Amino acid sequence: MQMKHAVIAGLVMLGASALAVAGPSGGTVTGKVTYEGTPAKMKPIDMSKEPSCAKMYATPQLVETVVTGAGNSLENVVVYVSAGAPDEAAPSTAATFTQKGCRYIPHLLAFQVNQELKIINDDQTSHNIHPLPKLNREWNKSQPPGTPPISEKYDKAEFIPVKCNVHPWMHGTFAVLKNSHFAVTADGGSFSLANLPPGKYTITAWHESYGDQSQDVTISGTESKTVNFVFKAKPY
Amino acid sequence: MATTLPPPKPDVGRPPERLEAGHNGNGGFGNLVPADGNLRALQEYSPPPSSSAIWVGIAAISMSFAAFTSALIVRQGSSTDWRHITLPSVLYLSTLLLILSSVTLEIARRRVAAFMSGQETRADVPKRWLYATLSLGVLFMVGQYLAWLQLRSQGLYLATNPNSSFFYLFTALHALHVLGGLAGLVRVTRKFGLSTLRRSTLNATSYYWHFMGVLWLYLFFLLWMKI
Amino acid sequence: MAKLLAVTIIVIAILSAIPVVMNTWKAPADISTHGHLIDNQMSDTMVEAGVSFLAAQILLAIFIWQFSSPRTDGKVKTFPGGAKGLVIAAIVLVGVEVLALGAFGSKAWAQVYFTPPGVDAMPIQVQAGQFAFYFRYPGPDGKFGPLHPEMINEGNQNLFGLDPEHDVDSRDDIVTAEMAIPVNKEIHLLMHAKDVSHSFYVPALRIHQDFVPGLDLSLHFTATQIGKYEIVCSQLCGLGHYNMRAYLEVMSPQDFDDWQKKQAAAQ
Amino acid sequence: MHETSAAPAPAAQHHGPPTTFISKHVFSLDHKVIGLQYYGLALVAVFVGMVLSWLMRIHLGWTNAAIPGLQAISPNGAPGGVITPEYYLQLMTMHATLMVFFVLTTAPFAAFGNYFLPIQVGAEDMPFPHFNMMSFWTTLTAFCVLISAFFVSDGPPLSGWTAYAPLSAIGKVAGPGEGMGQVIWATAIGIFCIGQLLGALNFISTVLDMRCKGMTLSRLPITAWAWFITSCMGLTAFAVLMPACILLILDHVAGTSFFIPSGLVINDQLLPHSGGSTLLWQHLFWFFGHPEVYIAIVPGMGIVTHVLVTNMRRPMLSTKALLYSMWALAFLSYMVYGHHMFVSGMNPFSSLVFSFPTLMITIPSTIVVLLWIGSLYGSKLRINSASLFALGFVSMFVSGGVSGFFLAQPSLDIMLHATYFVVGHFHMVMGVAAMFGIFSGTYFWFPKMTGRMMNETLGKTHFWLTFVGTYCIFMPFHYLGMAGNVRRYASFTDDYLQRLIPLHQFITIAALFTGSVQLIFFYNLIYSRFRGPQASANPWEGTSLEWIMPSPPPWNNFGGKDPIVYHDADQYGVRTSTGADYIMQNSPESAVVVRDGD
Repeated sequence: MQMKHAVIAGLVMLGASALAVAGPSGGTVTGKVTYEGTPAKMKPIDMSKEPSCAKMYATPQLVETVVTGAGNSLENVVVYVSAGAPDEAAPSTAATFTQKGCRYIPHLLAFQVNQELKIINDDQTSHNIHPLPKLNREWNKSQPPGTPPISEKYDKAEFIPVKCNVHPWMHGTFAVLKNSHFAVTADGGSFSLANLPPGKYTITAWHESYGDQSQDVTISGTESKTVNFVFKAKPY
Repeated sequence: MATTLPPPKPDVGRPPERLEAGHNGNGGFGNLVPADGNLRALQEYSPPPSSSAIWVGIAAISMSFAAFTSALIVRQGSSTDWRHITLPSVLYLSTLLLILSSVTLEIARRRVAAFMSGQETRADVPKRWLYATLSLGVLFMVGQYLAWLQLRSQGLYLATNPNSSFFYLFTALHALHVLGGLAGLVRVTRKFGLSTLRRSTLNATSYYWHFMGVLWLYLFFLLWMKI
Repeated sequence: MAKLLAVTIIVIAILSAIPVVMNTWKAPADISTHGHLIDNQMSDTMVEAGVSFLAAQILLAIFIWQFSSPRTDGKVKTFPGGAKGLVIAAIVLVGVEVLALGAFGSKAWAQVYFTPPGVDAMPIQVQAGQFAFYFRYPGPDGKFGPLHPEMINEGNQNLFGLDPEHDVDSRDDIVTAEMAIPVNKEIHLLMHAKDVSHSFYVPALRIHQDFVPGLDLSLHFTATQIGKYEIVCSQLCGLGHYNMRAYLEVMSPQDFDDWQKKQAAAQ
Repeated sequence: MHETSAAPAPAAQHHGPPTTFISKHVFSLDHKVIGLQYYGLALVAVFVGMVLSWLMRIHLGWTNAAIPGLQAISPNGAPGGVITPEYYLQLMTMHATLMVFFVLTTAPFAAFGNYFLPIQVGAEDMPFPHFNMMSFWTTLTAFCVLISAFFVSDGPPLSGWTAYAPLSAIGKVAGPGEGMGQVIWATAIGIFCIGQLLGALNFISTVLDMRCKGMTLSRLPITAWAWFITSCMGLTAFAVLMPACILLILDHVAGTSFFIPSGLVINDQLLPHSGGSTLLWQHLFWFFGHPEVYIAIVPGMGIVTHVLVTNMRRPMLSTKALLYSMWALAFLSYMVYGHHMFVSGMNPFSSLVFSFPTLMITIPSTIVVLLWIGSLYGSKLRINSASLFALGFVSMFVSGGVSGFFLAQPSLDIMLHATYFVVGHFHMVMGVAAMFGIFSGTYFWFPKMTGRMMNETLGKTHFWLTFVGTYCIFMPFHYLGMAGNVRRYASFTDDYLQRLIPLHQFITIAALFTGSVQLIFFYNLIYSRFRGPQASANPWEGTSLEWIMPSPPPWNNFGGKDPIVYHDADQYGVRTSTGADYIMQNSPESAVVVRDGD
């Protein structure tokens, strides 16, 4: 089994390099992430403690641990190639994580190992960024208003919960991934992973409350495959 | 209303022997002098003796252990996780050893005194008693170590539960202080050999050693009662 | 030089007293039923302390002024009555003063801490955590659901660690971030610390009590003025200490019921 | 009998004359050198502490101000030069720890005490010179360990010098610096305790056993008494703080739960501790903490009295009353520590029990103040830098003392607890007053310690600016407190605090000003050390034994022969055959007292 994987990986790598030369073609995996059952009711956030943020919203914001859309679609799900694709060097562009109105934008930020992570404070109040990794180095920094962006990197793939120590309701996630074949579902829950060289892949979908699911898919040529994920929603 | 000064009183102040202490060289409260009466050449300069220091030290140590005691009581009062643990039996033995060592030390002191006043002529008699005390002290330490092993074999470590925490803490700290006492005894024995032993040094060391015994009895009782 | 010192001391003493007398920087006005006791005690103490302060400084200044100039005669004088007079004065005057202060002060203290809450006092639980207060109302059933610390999850706003799935009592509990109370109604505040020591300090309410982790304390008070006030933490609790606060909304009973309904709906 | 048979021995000496540079200036057994070493340590510590307080004040006055160059020093603590909340708290913790332990404890007690206690009792040295040397080097180690906290990844602890558990006990989850930083802090303080215990041991036995012929207890100068009382307090207080630190360290590194109760949740994680007691730390800490306040101030009282008596040319109205008051303060300081915990969740009844002895403390304090003021009456006051600072001390002590009336009462503590009122109180009575004592002592004893006079003009300038400046800083603290301004806030976001910010800005400016004024003092120290005019043996015409020896004193103080004492140190305002108005303690002559002769 291991052997087989290794061989496949090797082949894929060859193919990948070949294709890279050939240009951006290859297979695509598209799909939709949905849930069944009744998800927990998203509670409103009372920001009265931080008036400078509270006054930015007419109606209270809701927590984002489970964000659903039309047709039982599920948002904020990372869909990525967990096996079959080679590790890739980080792109030069930075992934930006903004604190605005005492929320994290985006709530879930996916980026690659060793890719630069840029954290910006758009608020009038001082924030604290405290990611809680298990594998990577833990740090805990405050960012007063008007100070330069914080720049960090993670050198191991991991899903890292992020919190602000000053504002307990501020919670987000860093999805640190090994390769560039990933997508985060938005409204509608649909995703698409393009430019997959021919090969056998394991596609994994991860959700912060509902855990993860995996499916294998084999791509040959430039075909487009469809993979759907259905999570079980819990009322509490 | 003019007050007048008291007339100068040159002679009040120190007790006379303190005066000698100041002027008879290294011999505060009398040096150990061999029976032949010839004081060996002084090995080192050293300040006049301070007889109170040892009591000050003892006071400080007592204070610390009082603090630890209050910690123990408060901790037990506040806690929900206080389980009884049986003390390692070897402790009873080491306690006995420590008491014995105090006795031998007292005898050693008597012998030294006798030797100084010339009633005792053989220098090795007091020495023997000093060595006896030393070895008993060392044995006590071994006993403590065995006790730790015994506790560990029961799977009780420092952080296992509050009682074990306090047990290790108390025994360790007491052992640390006993080490100091042992060092003192070694020093006394050495100085005795060089016959530059000052009686105040001997007294201080033995008071400290007896205090170690008393302290251990107290801690032992405390642990036995609370744990 | 010495005369200048004398003058300086007196000027400083008087300047220091002015803001106190003028009450330039006021504490928030008292809105509690017991606060006036504390305020009176405060002003009594201020008078006694102020008098001793001014007296001592001015006396010091006068003597410096008077006895610093080099005098030709080699004589020094002794304060009339010598030390005995001063010592007795100190013991008697100050002794009486502090005893009086202590006695009266104890009354105010007793008012806050030695009286049990009334039977119809309204229970509210406050939980202090790094770095926010959260409040829990028992809801219609009047019962607080049990706490499960291991279930606390700030991400989905399960701030108290409630388990509505299994605990029926928890289902109607109302959790809020600001504290609303009806005016002129006694509140029985049950204090719970989530992580470290915090403090519940409401200057306007003349209420101040630390949260002790592992030890749930309680307070009771009655607010007499409708309005919005601040609850702040005064026990160093970490990096966000300065930002740890909540608002206290004192409402008319009617408004309070509406507020409670609104919150219940939002849960 | 055997002494007679003994060969004539050399005179008693604690240690031979220092031969090498090392044995003379570095690892010296000489109590005088050790005293100076302590003084140097205090100077370094006070300078660092002052700079830290500047940073704090700037942040409090102008929260979002970027401080140039600070980012280079602490990239995480001050991104873009703006101090973060945690960095503020870390600065605060280090400021307090440095000032309380390494300045207010070392300078007036360890530094001056080491230098002058053996001299004033007429001894050649302390009974245990090696302990004495160890005492300093242990303290220095503690200092280095503490400073090293700045250089660990998360920086120093942010839990304040009181290090309340569980914040200080649960490790890095509690916030930056609460991991390694807090362990370093506790270790440093533990080491410091050892150093001070060794010191106290020496001090006490010096007074008990080393007094020269004729130096009865009743003839001890008031400074010697002050240091003796202080060391008695230190002995008991530090002996309690050390166990507390040991327990705290164990909670950190060994996973025990002495101070950590069950069911604490941080970052949604349940902590693996159970059963500990939060209040235990507070009890242990404050049992040390309150006496520590008096450890800081009592030597100052002694020094100031010594300086005043010498410059008033008359004894105190009653040295005995003063002495008994100081003993009373020392004794009461152990019965009152609970007043730090009125609203900490103690049984409210015990708050009342603690409040009465606390109020009682005002009685001995008042006696002391009245004695100082009363003794001024009819004196022939000499104005110099030393006496100016001594008088400033009295004024400060009064100003800081009266706020004790408020804080002693639980009912008022409801309003004032943990507000700037408290900060103002202890900064005035313990911080500034003690500093004034140190300054006074420095100007007074500098000639003896260095053989050169300090520059009076600079000294007086230093006094005037400092005196006015400190009042400008610390008086407003009380107003802030009465307005309910909570302390230990990195910035003031609460609505009811907004109107107080201008006052904070005023304080900040005053602090920057007063702080920079201290440079005059530093300059004066260094300049006078090398360029100052030669000092005579007894420039101030004092009576105590330090003035009978040349300035600076030889390594063995009295040149190998103990002095003999005939008087107490209060023989001022007399007329002697030589027409002097004072009699040295070691002069056998008696004199007619001409106090109120008319």
